[in-house]
Amino acid sequence: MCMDVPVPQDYLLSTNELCFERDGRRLFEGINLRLKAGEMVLIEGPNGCGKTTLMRLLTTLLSPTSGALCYRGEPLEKVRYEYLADLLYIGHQSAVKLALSAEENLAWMAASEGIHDPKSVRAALRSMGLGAVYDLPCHQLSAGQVRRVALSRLVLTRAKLWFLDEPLTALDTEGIGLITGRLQGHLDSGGAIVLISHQDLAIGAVRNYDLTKRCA
Amino acid sequence: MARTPSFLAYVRRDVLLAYRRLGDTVAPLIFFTMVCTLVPLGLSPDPQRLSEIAPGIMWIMALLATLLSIERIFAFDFEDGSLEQLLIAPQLIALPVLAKIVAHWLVTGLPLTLLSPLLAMTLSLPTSAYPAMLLSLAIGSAYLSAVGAVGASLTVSLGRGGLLLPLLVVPLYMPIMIFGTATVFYAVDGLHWSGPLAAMGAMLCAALALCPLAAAAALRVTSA
Amino acid sequence: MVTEVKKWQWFYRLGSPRWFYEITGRWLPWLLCAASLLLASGLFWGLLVAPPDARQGNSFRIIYLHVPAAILALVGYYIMALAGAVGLIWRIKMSFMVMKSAAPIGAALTFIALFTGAVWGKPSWGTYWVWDARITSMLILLFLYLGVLALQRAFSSAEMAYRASAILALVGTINIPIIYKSVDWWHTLHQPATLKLTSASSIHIDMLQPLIVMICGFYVFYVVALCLFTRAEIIRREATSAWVRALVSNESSR
Amino acid sequence: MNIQFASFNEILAMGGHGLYVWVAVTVSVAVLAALLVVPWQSHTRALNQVRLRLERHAGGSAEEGVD
Repeated sequence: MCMDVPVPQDYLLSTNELCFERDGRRLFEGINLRLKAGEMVLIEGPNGCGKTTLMRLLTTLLSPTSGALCYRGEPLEKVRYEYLADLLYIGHQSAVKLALSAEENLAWMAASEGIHDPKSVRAALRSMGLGAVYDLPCHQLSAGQVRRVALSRLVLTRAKLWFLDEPLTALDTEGIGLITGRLQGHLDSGGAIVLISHQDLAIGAVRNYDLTKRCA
Repeated sequence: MARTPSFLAYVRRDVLLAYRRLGDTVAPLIFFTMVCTLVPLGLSPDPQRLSEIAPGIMWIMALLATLLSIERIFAFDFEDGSLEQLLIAPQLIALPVLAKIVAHWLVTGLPLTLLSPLLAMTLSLPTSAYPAMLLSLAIGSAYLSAVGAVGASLTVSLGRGGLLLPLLVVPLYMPIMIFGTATVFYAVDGLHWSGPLAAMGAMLCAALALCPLAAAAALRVTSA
Repeated sequence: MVTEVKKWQWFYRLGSPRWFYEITGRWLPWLLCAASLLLASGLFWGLLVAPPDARQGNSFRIIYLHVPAAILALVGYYIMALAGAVGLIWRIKMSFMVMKSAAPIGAALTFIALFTGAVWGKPSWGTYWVWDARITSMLILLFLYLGVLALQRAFSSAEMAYRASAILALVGTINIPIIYKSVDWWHTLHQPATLKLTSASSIHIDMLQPLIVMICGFYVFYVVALCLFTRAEIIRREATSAWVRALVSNESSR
Repeated sequence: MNIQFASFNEILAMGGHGLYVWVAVTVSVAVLAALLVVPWQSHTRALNQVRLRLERHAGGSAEEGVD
C-alpha cells in the first residue's frame, strides 16, 4: 500500500507528509493533500511561499526531500508512467513554439498525448476563439492568443488530473469564461484539478488549500 | 498505446523548427566557410604548405562551428517551457534527447560535411583524400553533437551565450579530433585509413548509447 | 523494512555531516603529522641521498614530486567522480561536499605535475614544453578539472551545482581512458617512442624507495587536504543547523 | 645512508641542475602548503560568519539591525 494509513482507491492523488527543502531552507513540510475525482483544489498563499514549487513537486518536475506521492493509492515509483500519462500540466510558460503556427503547436501537443486527429485540433482552436488565426505563426499572435493556444489543450486532452499554474493570466473576460466553463466540464466528467490562481473562479466544488499554514 | 510521439516525429519537428529559424541554422555553416578562408590569409596561400595542414584545419574549424550551435539543442525548449513538458512525458527522456541529437546533426553536422569538399578545394587537399574526409567529418560531427548535447544539458539553465559550455565540452572533443584528422592524414599519405575511422565509429556508438542518458539525467537536475 | 535500515546504519552515519566533522576533527592532527613526516623524509631521501641518474644527472630528482602528483591527480579525479556518483545515487549531501572539495585539490596536483614536468623537460630536452604523451594527457586532465570547477561555481543553487558537476565528473571519468589512449596513439603517430618521462618501474631500487615514500606521503596529504576542504564546506553548508551553532557558541565561550 | 653532496653550496648547485630541481621543489611545496592554508582560512572564515550571525541574533533584540 502507499502509506501506513490505507488510502481508498478512488483518491486520484494523495500525498503523505510531503516536505521540500532547497539549499538548507525548508519551504514547507507535512503536506497531506487528498484529491478525489470531480474535486478541485485551489492552492492559496502569499507570493514566494512555494505554490509553484508545490505544483512542480506534484508533477514530478521536482523530487521532494521526504514524503510520498500516491496515484490511485499506489506509490508513484510503481505507477510513474501511468501517472504521467494521466496528467496535464500548464505552467507559467505556455510551451508554445512561436516559429510554428497555432495548429502545428496544438497538433504536436495532442500528439504528445496520442491524439492524431487534425479535425479535432482545428475544432479545439475554433472553440477557443482562434478559428481565424490557426495557420498564422504564433509570433504574430498576441500574448492572450498564445495563452489560448496553450489552453486549447484542455479541450483535447484525455488526462484526468490537471495541474494549472495561473491559467487565466493574459486572458480577457471572454477567455476566462471559456476556461471556467471548460474546468467545470472537466470536473463534471470526473476529472480533478489542482489550480493556482489569484482571480476567483465561479466553480462549484472548490476546496481551498492554504499553504501558509505549512510554510516553515 | 501510442501515448507519445514517435522518435521520427521528434526528429522531424526539430528539423522543421530549425528550418523555420533558417538564420540561426545556416550561421555555423557560414562561420565554417569563413574561418576556413582565414587560414590561407593568415598562414600562406602556397598550396604545398596548405595541403599539409588542410585536414587539421578543416577538422578544427568544423569542431568550432559545431561548438557555436551546440547550445541551441535545449536552449529554445528551455526558454518557452516545452522542456518541462518533455520531462513529464510518460516515456524515457533519453529517447527524445537522442532525437534532438540526431536532429542537430542533420541540421549542422551533415551540411558541414557536405560543404567540406568545397573548402578542401580551397585548401588544396588532394582529391584522393575526399572520401576519407567526408566519412571522418560525418562520423565525427555526430560524435560532436552527442557529447555537445551533454554539455548543453548541463548549462541549459544558465542562460544563453554563456562561455561555460565550450569550456566543458572541448576537452571531451579532443580524442575524436585526433582520430578524425589522422584518418584524413592517412588518406593523404595513401595509407589505409580504415583503422582510425573504425575507432571513430566505435566512439560514436558509445556516445550515442551513453550521451542521451547523461543528458537526460542532467536535464532533470538543471531544469528543476 | 527495519532490518534494512539496521544493515545500512554505518552507511547513513557516514552520511551525516556532523559525524564526519567530528571524526575528521579527531583524526586530522595525526594525519597531518604522518603526511608531513612522510613528505619531509621522502624529499630529504630523494633529493639528497638517492644516487644521481646516469644520463640525466640530478635533474631526475624532480621525479619525486612529478610522479606522485601525477598519480594523485588522476586518482583524485576518480575519487571526485565516485563521491559524485554516491551523492547522485543515494542522495547523500555529504558525498557531494567531498566531491566539491576534491576538485580544487585535484586541479592543484595536476598543476604541480605539469609544472614539474615542464621544468624537468628543460635539462633533458632543452625546452620547457614538450608534447610528450603523458604531459599532454595531464594537460587535458587539468582542463577537465577546470571544467568541473567552473560548473560548480556557475549555479546559484548549491544542490543544482552539486548534481550537475557530479554528472560532468562521471562523464569525465568515462572520457579519461579514451583521452589517454588516443593521446598515446597520437604521440606514436607523430614521434617515435622517446624516453618515457615517468618510467618509474625501470629505475634503480635506491631511487625507487624514496619514490614509494613520496607517493604514500602524497596519498596521506590528499586525505588531509580533502578533510580540510570538506570541513570548511560543511560549516558553510550547515551554517544554519543547530549543531554548528552549538559548536560555535561553546567554542567562543571557551 | 650518506648524503650525495659534500657541502651546502654543492647541494644548491646539484651538478648544474640545482636551479631546475629547487624551482620545482619550491613551487610544489608552495602549492601543497596552499592546499592546507586555503581551506583552513575558509573554514575559520565560515565559523566566524556563523559566530557573527549568532551574536547579531543574540544581540539583535538589543540593537536592532546593526550589521
